[in-house]
Amino acid sequence: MSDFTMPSLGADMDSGTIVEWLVKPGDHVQRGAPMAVVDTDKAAVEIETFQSGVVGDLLVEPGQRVDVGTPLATMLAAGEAPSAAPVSVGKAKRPRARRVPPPREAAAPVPPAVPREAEVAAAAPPAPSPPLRHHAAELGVDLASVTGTGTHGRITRRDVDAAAHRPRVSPYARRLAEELGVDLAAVTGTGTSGTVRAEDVRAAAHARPEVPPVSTEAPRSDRATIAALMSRSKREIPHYYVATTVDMHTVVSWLRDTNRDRSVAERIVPAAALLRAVALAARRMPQLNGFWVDGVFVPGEDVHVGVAISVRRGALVAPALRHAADLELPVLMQALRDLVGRARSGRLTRAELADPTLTVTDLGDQGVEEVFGVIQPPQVALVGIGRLVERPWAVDGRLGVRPLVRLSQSGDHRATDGYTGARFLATIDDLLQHPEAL
Amino acid sequence: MTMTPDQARSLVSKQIRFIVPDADLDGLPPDADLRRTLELDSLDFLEFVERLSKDAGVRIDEDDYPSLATMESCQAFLAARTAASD
Amino acid sequence: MSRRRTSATGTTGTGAIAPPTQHRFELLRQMTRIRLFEERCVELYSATKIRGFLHVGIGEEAVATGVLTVLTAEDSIVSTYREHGHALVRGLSMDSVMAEMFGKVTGCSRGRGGSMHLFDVGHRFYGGNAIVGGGIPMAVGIALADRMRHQTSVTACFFGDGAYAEGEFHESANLAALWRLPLLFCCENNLYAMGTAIEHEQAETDLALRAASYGMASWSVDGMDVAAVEEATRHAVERIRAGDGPCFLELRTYRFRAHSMYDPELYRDKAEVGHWRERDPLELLTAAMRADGELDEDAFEAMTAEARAEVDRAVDTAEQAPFEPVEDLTRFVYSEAVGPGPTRAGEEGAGS
Amino acid sequence: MSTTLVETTYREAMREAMREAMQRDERVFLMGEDVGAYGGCFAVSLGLLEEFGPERIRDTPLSESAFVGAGIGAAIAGMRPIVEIMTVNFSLLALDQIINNAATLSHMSGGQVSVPVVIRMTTGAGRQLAAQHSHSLEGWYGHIPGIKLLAPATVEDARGMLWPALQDPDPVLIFEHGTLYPMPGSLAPDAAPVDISRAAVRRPGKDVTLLTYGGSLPKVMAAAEELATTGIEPEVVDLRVLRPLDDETIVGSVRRTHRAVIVDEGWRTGSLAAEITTRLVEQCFFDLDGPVQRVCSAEVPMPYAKHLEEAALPQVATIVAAARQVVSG
Repeated sequence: MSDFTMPSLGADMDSGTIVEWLVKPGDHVQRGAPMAVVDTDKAAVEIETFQSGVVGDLLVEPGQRVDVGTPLATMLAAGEAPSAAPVSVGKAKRPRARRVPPPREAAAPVPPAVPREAEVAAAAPPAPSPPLRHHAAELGVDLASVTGTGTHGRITRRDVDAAAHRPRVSPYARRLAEELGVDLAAVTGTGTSGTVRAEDVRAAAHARPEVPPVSTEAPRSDRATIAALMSRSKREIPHYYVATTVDMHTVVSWLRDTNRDRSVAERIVPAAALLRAVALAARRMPQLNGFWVDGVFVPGEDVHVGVAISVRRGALVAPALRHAADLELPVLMQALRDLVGRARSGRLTRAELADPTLTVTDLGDQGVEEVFGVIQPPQVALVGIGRLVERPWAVDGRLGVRPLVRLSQSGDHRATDGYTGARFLATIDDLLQHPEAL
Repeated sequence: MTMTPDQARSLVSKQIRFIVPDADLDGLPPDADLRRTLELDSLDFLEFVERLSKDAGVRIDEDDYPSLATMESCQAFLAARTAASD
Repeated sequence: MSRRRTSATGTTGTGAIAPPTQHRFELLRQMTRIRLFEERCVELYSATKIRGFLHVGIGEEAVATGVLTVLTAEDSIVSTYREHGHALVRGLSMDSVMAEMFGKVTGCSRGRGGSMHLFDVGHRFYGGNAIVGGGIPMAVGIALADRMRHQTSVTACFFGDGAYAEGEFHESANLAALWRLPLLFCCENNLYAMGTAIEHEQAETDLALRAASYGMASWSVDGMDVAAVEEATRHAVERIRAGDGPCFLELRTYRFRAHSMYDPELYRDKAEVGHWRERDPLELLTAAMRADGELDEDAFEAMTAEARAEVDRAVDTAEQAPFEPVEDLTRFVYSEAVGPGPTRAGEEGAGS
Repeated sequence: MSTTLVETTYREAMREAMREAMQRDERVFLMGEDVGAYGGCFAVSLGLLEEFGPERIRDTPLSESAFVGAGIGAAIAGMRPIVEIMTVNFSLLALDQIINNAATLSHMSGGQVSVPVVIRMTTGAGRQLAAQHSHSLEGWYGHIPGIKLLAPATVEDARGMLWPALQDPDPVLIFEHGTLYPMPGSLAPDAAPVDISRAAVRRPGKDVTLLTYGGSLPKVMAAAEELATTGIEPEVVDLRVLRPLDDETIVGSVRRTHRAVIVDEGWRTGSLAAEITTRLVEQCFFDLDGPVQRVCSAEVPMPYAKHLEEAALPQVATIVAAARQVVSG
């Protein structure tokens, strides 16, 4: 015995209604014979059997809606006895016109309950008082854009004032403010309707108060903590070292030219150009820009270059120059001066201390020609920069005197290998040969 | 108005003390290299130049940096540069 | 019972010389494979195994079989959405066509085309096409390429009486005739453009007559008699290979089932369907072979059983076959294989 | 090998490109309305019929759907056709073949069928041809995966883009702005093929990025010169490839200048300019120092009268104003 089921007559049909049976229990049917008329939402269609045999019990009544696949009747092989209780048989007479039966009268829509007077009042916040509207107008605040913090959502005077002083800031200006540590609330925008733009932030960054702020209790890395960190690094990190000499002639002469028409405050030092090159190279080689955590390399979410800064009294700190790969050279220079200034005065932000994705230690000013630094765990790379020195150097086959600098890179051999380090230094060297693009 | 050596000395000392508050300037030999003895890195030195040029009201180009190596040379430089503007 | 060669519409030629028995048996086998394959598809669709649109050509088997048995491996085919018969006779495996309808990656179009877009470039089967008449201009282009490279290949394109009203058909007929291209227009006139009877969609319903006005040889053929279809096709293909330009065949046929799986057939009555069922192409051929004493009943039964088994195997393999990994979604938006389309056997890509 | 440059025009550069392609590859042939005896509606194919004969320079009946479909079919069967649709305005009659066949077959056939056809069409307004002959529909076509779009705006690109486009295994549409044909330029006699995947910085700058393509490039360059005299250094980026867009160059430039103006002759709604603005917001939002400006055609059927057409189209003045607005605003 097998089932005759509700067929699917279209991709969008998931149920159907038996309008009328065209067979009755005991009928012999051939494969392809029409069994019943089924109404889907669009039309009434005859459905056929895919097996020959004898109709057993009709399991579904005319008018009953069932899902696709639901057994509608049982089919017996020839000779099997139908079960005792046959379902009532549909109209025997074949309908003359196969028109679609009129849809059942849809239930009259129930009118929504009329909300009582009080409920209506509670829904909308009370209208702002005339004096408040006047105050808002004075400050050029559009009350419709203000959400009230008073009872029932009433707009208060404080809400209006807050809305008046909500600064409109361009996205780039907002990011720059974060990097340069500028408090936006204190910045007056020069853009249309007071919008704060990048130049406003830069101006604010320059007009920093003359008096050095009193050093607050920022986390200072004293000798003990440094010792623990360094020994952990040496213990856990299998260091490899690579180094190269970079001809700084192009950078130095380019800097000299651009600095000539820059105010002293905006002059750019070679160290900044080196940092910029390291940042751009790190962006191109993400495998050096991240952390080794629990045996796996985790790439940094962006390039934050840790700058090793000797703070007075022998302490060392390496805060991050955040998003260094996005900072053009002049902006990076300002960010660097600001970072070093705040590092020396202990006003570093938490993010700057926690987030460097690789570190640069520049001992050039300390007169050392080459330095192979110790990687700051959990980072996987550290770049060492030596002193800028004039040296004899072959240029297109001829001997000349060139400003040179020794670059080194210490790498965590678990994360990368010397080959990567070499490519990294080569990339930095190449970037430094096109200073205008830094 | 040409700057006297004393005026120059106090001016230079003021700028240095701003960058290295605990610098021992009195005991500082006049020909000592300021950058090495006071551990001024390139950024410190840039700030020193910026303040000096603002305070003394004189233009200092990158090519002038060598003449600011020692206290002595600073005094000579400032005297010469302010004399020029008499 | 005398062999009734003449069809209801009086087609060409005198009595066709009876093809050799073995060949007629092969025609019967192909039509049986199509019939059983498509009947199973209807069941699978009702059981929601096949989705989307499904257009079966039950009743039109003689057209696909009669035309494609004449074409060679070097010829090309462009079909339409009612294409299972064309694909199977052309040589696409039942497994690959069924898998395609199950949306599996082993389908002949990696499960991306479904019933209406079967592709097999190895067999020069350049797809179904769900746009009525959409494939016809492309067929013109394939024929143009063959003519420009002095090939004797023929391109056959299938379309219905509905497509005959599309601008694309008229533009293509004129262009093919103008440039004397090796193109065989096969119009499967099953009297209905979905739900519109031909007299409600064509001012002049004699499609062959109108096709002749484009300056190409055109005939109408009894599309239910596979022998007649084969003979007309052979005649047309000879002219085309001889360089006489395109030919047009109006294959008068009829589909016994609805246009697609969701068609209450309000537009025609049962009596008409009953009348055409009396000229079922499979039964016409078996009757003719029996009349000529050429039908080995045991062989016929074995062949039918084998065809049914072939369908069962196709369904089983399709059931187990994997779906295409989602990661491959954007593959082939642009070609991965560099280089020209299929080169003729032995002919290296011309030019640098 | 003489390195002296040859004085030529955009039109002659494209003709030379077709000549060279047909000499180098016998699979290449040209098909379209009046490309043969008439010498091409814009005289681009002048003389080719005499040189290559009617088999390879094929005049077609006015049946865009049929001959574009034929081009697609011939490409499938191994040829490398160049189909010329007289103007983008008539390409609407062939959209079904371009979208449902050319762009779709490779993917829908599971990678079996590739369609190496090149379809060229003249585009754009500015010659008082009124609404039905002045459309800029690059934005429509740029919406369709499966085809590539090129907009040669210089003589060099007109000469160098066709050969790589013919080598591409997928359909490539080339839009030639009608006003560019007479544009003079100098080329090496054996000009090499050019890249067809990157945008080009036509004028480096730092204060604002002016993004444009095709026929608008000359106006944008003029606007850049004018801005430079007022101390604003604009960077001009010529898109060259409208699909796939060269995000790297576009975003890279705006990252440096922090301001963008997009000049697009299409109607603003759903235009290429709209798509590029969205990509800038998605990829360099935190570099934007002001809202992106778009200079597009007025949303009107292009009028015939000159003064009205000029008012409807992007002009040097409106480009300069937009740039100034985003820099100072």
